[in-house]
Amino acid sequence: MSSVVDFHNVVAVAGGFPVLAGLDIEITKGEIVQLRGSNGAGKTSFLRVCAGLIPISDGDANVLGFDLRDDRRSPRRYIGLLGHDNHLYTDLWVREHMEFRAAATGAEAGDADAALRRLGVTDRLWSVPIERLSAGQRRRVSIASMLVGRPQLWLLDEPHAALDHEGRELLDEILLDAASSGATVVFASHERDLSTSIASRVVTLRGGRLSEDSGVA
Amino acid sequence: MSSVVDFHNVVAVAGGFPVLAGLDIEITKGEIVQLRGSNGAGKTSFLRVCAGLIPISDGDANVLGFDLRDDRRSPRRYIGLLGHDNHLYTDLWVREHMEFRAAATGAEAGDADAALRRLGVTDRLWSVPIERLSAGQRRRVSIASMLVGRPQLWLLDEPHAALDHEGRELLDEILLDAASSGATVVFASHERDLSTSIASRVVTLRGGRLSEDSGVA
Amino acid sequence: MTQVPDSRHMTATTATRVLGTVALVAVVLMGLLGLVVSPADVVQGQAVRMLYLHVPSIWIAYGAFVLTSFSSALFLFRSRHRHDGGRHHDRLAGSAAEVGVVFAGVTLVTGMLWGRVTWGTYWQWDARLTTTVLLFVTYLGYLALRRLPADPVIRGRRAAVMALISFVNVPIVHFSVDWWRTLHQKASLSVGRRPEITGEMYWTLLYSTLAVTIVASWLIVHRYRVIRLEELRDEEALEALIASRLREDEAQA
Amino acid sequence: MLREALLVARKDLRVEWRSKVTIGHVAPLALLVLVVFAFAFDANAGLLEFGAGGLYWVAVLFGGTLLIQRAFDVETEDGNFDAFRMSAIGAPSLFLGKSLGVFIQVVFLELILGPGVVLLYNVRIDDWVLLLASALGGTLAFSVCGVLCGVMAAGLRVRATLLPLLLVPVLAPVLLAGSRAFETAFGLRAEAGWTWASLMFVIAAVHTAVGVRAFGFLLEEG
Amino acid sequence: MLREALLVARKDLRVEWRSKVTIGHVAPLALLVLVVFAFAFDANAGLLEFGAGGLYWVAVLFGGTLLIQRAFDVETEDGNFDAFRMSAIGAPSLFLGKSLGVFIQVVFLELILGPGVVLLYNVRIDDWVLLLASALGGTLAFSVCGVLCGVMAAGLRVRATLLPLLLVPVLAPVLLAGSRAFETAFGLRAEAGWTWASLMFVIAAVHTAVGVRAFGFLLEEG
Ligand code: HEM
Ligand SMILES: Nc1ncnc2c1ncn2[C@@H]1O[C@H](COP(=O)(O)OP(=O)(O)OP(=O)(O)O)[C@@H](O)[C@H]1O
Ligand SMILES: Nc1ncnc2c1ncn2[C@@H]1O[C@H](COP(=O)(O)OP(=O)(O)OP(=O)(O)O)[C@@H](O)[C@H]1O
Ligand SMILES: [Mg+2]
Ligand SMILES: [Mg+2]
Repeated sequence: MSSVVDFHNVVAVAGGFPVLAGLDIEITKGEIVQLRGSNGAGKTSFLRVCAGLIPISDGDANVLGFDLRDDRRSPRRYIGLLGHDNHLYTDLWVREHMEFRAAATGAEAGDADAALRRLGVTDRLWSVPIERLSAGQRRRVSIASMLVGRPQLWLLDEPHAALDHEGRELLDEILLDAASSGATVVFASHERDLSTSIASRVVTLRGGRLSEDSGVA
Repeated sequence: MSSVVDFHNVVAVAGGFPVLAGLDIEITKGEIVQLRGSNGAGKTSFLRVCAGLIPISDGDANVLGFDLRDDRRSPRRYIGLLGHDNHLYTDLWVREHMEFRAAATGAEAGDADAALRRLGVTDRLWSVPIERLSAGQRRRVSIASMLVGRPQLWLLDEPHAALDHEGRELLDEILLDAASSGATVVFASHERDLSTSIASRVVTLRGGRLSEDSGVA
Repeated sequence: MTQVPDSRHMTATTATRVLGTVALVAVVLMGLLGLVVSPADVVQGQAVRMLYLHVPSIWIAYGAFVLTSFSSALFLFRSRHRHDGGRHHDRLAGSAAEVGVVFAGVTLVTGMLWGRVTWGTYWQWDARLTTTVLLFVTYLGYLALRRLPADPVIRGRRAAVMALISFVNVPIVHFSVDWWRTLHQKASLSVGRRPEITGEMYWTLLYSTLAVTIVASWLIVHRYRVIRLEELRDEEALEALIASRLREDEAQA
Repeated sequence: MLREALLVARKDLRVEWRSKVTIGHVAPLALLVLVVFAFAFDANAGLLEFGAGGLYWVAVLFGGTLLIQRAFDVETEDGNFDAFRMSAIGAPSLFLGKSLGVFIQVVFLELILGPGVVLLYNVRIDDWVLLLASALGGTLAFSVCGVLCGVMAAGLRVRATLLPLLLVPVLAPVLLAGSRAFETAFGLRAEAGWTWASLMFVIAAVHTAVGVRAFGFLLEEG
Repeated sequence: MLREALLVARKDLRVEWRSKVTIGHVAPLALLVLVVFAFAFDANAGLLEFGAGGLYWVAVLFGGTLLIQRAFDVETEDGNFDAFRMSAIGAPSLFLGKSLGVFIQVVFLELILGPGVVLLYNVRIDDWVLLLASALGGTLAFSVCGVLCGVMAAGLRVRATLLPLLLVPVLAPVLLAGSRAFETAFGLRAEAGWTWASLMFVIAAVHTAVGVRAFGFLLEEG
């Protein structure tokens, strides 16, 4: 299988701090990788480096075949990123937001509706300004906007936070589906038991480096 | 034991929507209550009503002996609220932030340091601008600012989100300590297994009302 | 079958219908007096007829703003023990401010038209004109605050404080002609001074003031009721919403 | 590219439509600015008439800066700038779309400011064609420069203060050209108003070219 | 109460110290505004000298509005307004503390603007005492009015545009009085500058009284 993320001794610096301090990791197509590590271990930083948001200052990094030292923008088209924040246009209605996201990635308006339904966002909420949604409802809309873009690489930072039990199951299902249809999933999560359910591999970071790796399943 | 939160048929409206739709609940001193319920059930709203941030439009609500219809400001002095957001001055250094919070609640600067240590925020981070902290590190600082105020009523909205395993254990310990020294704790959480560990009572909301209540332990 | 409208849901009552009729008659009479009966001015010619709308309007606006401030003060400091939590004061403040803004607008427009005729320009940078425009915008800001989505009581409190702050501009407008050298007319009618205009003009002006007052009261009453109805509608919608929220959840369970 | 740019512009206008900031706050505010200047000059009529062209553009600059601020706040508020940077839409389209959205809102603002200036400052319009052409050129230049500076300040904690600091010097030539062109259009000076007007189009064109090429770089950060 | 107010003010100044917004952005910006006026008026020296008093206060108003915006953004940015509202510190102290913090920053701004006006607009100071007294009064009035309006707009999504809309009309009398007092101090008019100066102190006192009583109400929000 081809490698989707391929890091060799990557160092990345943000605000004068080495958020990644020489990371080696290779992730291949179709994997579901769970990132672990204590607070400040570098999980968020790793995901952001993969997305090309933080420049690397040393080492080799290759994402979806693009060399991040040359071109950090091109791979983004094929990447979906869910951060600690939701990236929503909080002024817009749920539906309007989804329509924009769908159109921006070349999907149909129908896809947007389907994604919302899949995430269990009920019709009542479609014409409610996002500003008024509860934390979990926002998270669902955010995941739906990601789903509609059909990314090849899913990067999720604690995606389960704020979701209720049903939401977590939905999300797991979606991630499994994505992986089985050839996408690659990397998500950070602190929840132990949950991890075992869907991840095909668990990677632990410590101090901006790899500390444990369960290996490809 | 005296009741700390006493709601009878409380209706609260935000943005034209009944976020609480006739809630009855009584919480007594020293309890640790876990709130549950699916996304949009009204957990956040309940906590914010308790803190006097959302006005009630019908029913009787009594918090720490204050009638919320007459006076929503006075009880706040005795309440600590941790929302989905962290409420930090992100420009300040960790230490400066804590000093301000300590002074504002009449605590000593030493208390602030002790609280930071207790939350496992290492000395290296004390003179780092909060802006640069990772999500979990911020959450810790936020909990530390709450701890330093020694509230009588702790309201926490998904406090475990973003915390790593060690952080969760620390937090549980702190909440147990608080309860055993006479404070009352109400926290919302979606995590099932965790709940069993410290909550003395589990309350489930649905549609802005009480749906299940494990009762006082 | 036509539904008999619930009397609660109408903005008119017999009393206000009478008031409305009186207002209409008064306006017609005012037109007659202003346009036909009163003479043209020696200096200003026919243009002087503008006076009968220009001046009463701003007086009414002042009056409305006084009412706004007064109700706002009551709302802030005297509403705790009212059964409606002071909503009445708040509604009154809001409707008076709306009507005040409208009449301040009328003064501005008539003033500009008048200016075009007598000064040859629509606008002069004269202290009175400038302060009037400021007054107008001040209350636009107040109304913007009232339109924010928030709990009515809380929004009412914010707006009430704003109303108290805003009122400062009213005396400034009124005294601007004394404090600065202006092109604009000095006060010609004021307490303790002999009026500078006389005869039919004087009486027409007084009468127009009365007529405009009636119209303004009629407007305020109606705006008040519309606001009240909106609140009632929201309350009823709320009951329905609560019911539907419960139903939705039962369906889910 | 054009389709995507239109998409972005439409989304921005929709956000505006939902929040009604331009019409509700910025337009009255720009009018207020006109009045405040009159205060500052102690209502010296001749002076104001002479300065009308300049004051118009100062008011546009002021109101427009708020609009640009808002256009980028919308992109960065829910957490950070990442979503905008991750956008599947290409950088040139983002730039053009944002500029178009801002352009339309500024035009709207000017539709209110224009009559305001004419009425309040008592100006007489000699040359309508020059007036409209220079208004168009100035607005175009303003929008593209604004979006370029806007993205540089976007997402920073200090954006509210940094944006005007970047924007004002960049726009100073536009302000100057706009004022001179308007003064000619008002018949206050016999100078070559058209030269000034074309200068603004040139500025707009240059910044558009820069924006289309460089917006991708500007999106990067950290 | 005083202790708590000082605490709040100190915290605000510390935030300023860490982010250096006043010194880094607002002060240069205010100077820029002065330069822009010079542009807009085509450097007509007599005119600028005459308008110097007014322009000074316009620049203070402009820069000060940004400072107030910032003072409340700091309170509301990490999520929402709740922490400020939950604060263990009493509402009057919050009001006084915030006002004090803003006051000190505006004074700082004026220390830069003042010499700027003198140099750029070539004014001559006749009456130092009046000048300083009216600067003090105007700044006090500005700070308290600003904090009052600031809290009304705080935490709202439309705050950046609502704040100036509320603030400018409320401050117009201060602007006016300040300009007239300065003109007297510059020897440009013989009028009673002291009356204007005292007017500003009165405005400051009235708004302080309102703020101390009403700030608690203003903190509440739906
Ligand atoms: C846009 C332009 C104008 C505005 C905003 C304006 C505003 C006002 C205001 C606010 C008042 C009420 C003063 C008070 O009693 O407090 C007033 C009164 C008056 N205005 Fe105007 N005005 C304008 C133009 C004019 C013009 C062009 C004329 C005629 C030459 C004029 C003649 C008068 C007269 C005669 C009064 C009555 C003064 C008195 O008896 O108190 N106004 N105007
Ligand atoms: N300001 C508002 N205007 C309108 N509706 C609101 C507002 N705030 C909350 N709601 C609605 O009220 C319901 C309850 O929201 P609340 O935030 O209390 O849920 P929650 O139980 O905390 O959910 P979550 O687990 O997702 O955090 C949601 O359906 C939400 O859309
Ligand atoms: N912009 C920055 N400037 C300085 N240090 C930073 C910056 N961003 C992150 N850091 C530091 O880098 C380390 C790694 O941060 P990161 O956000 O990647 O952690 P994380 O593993 O996601 O933690 P969490 O579980 O708390 O989310 C932290 O110690 C943080 O303080
Ligand atoms: Mg993280
Ligand atoms: Mg919640």
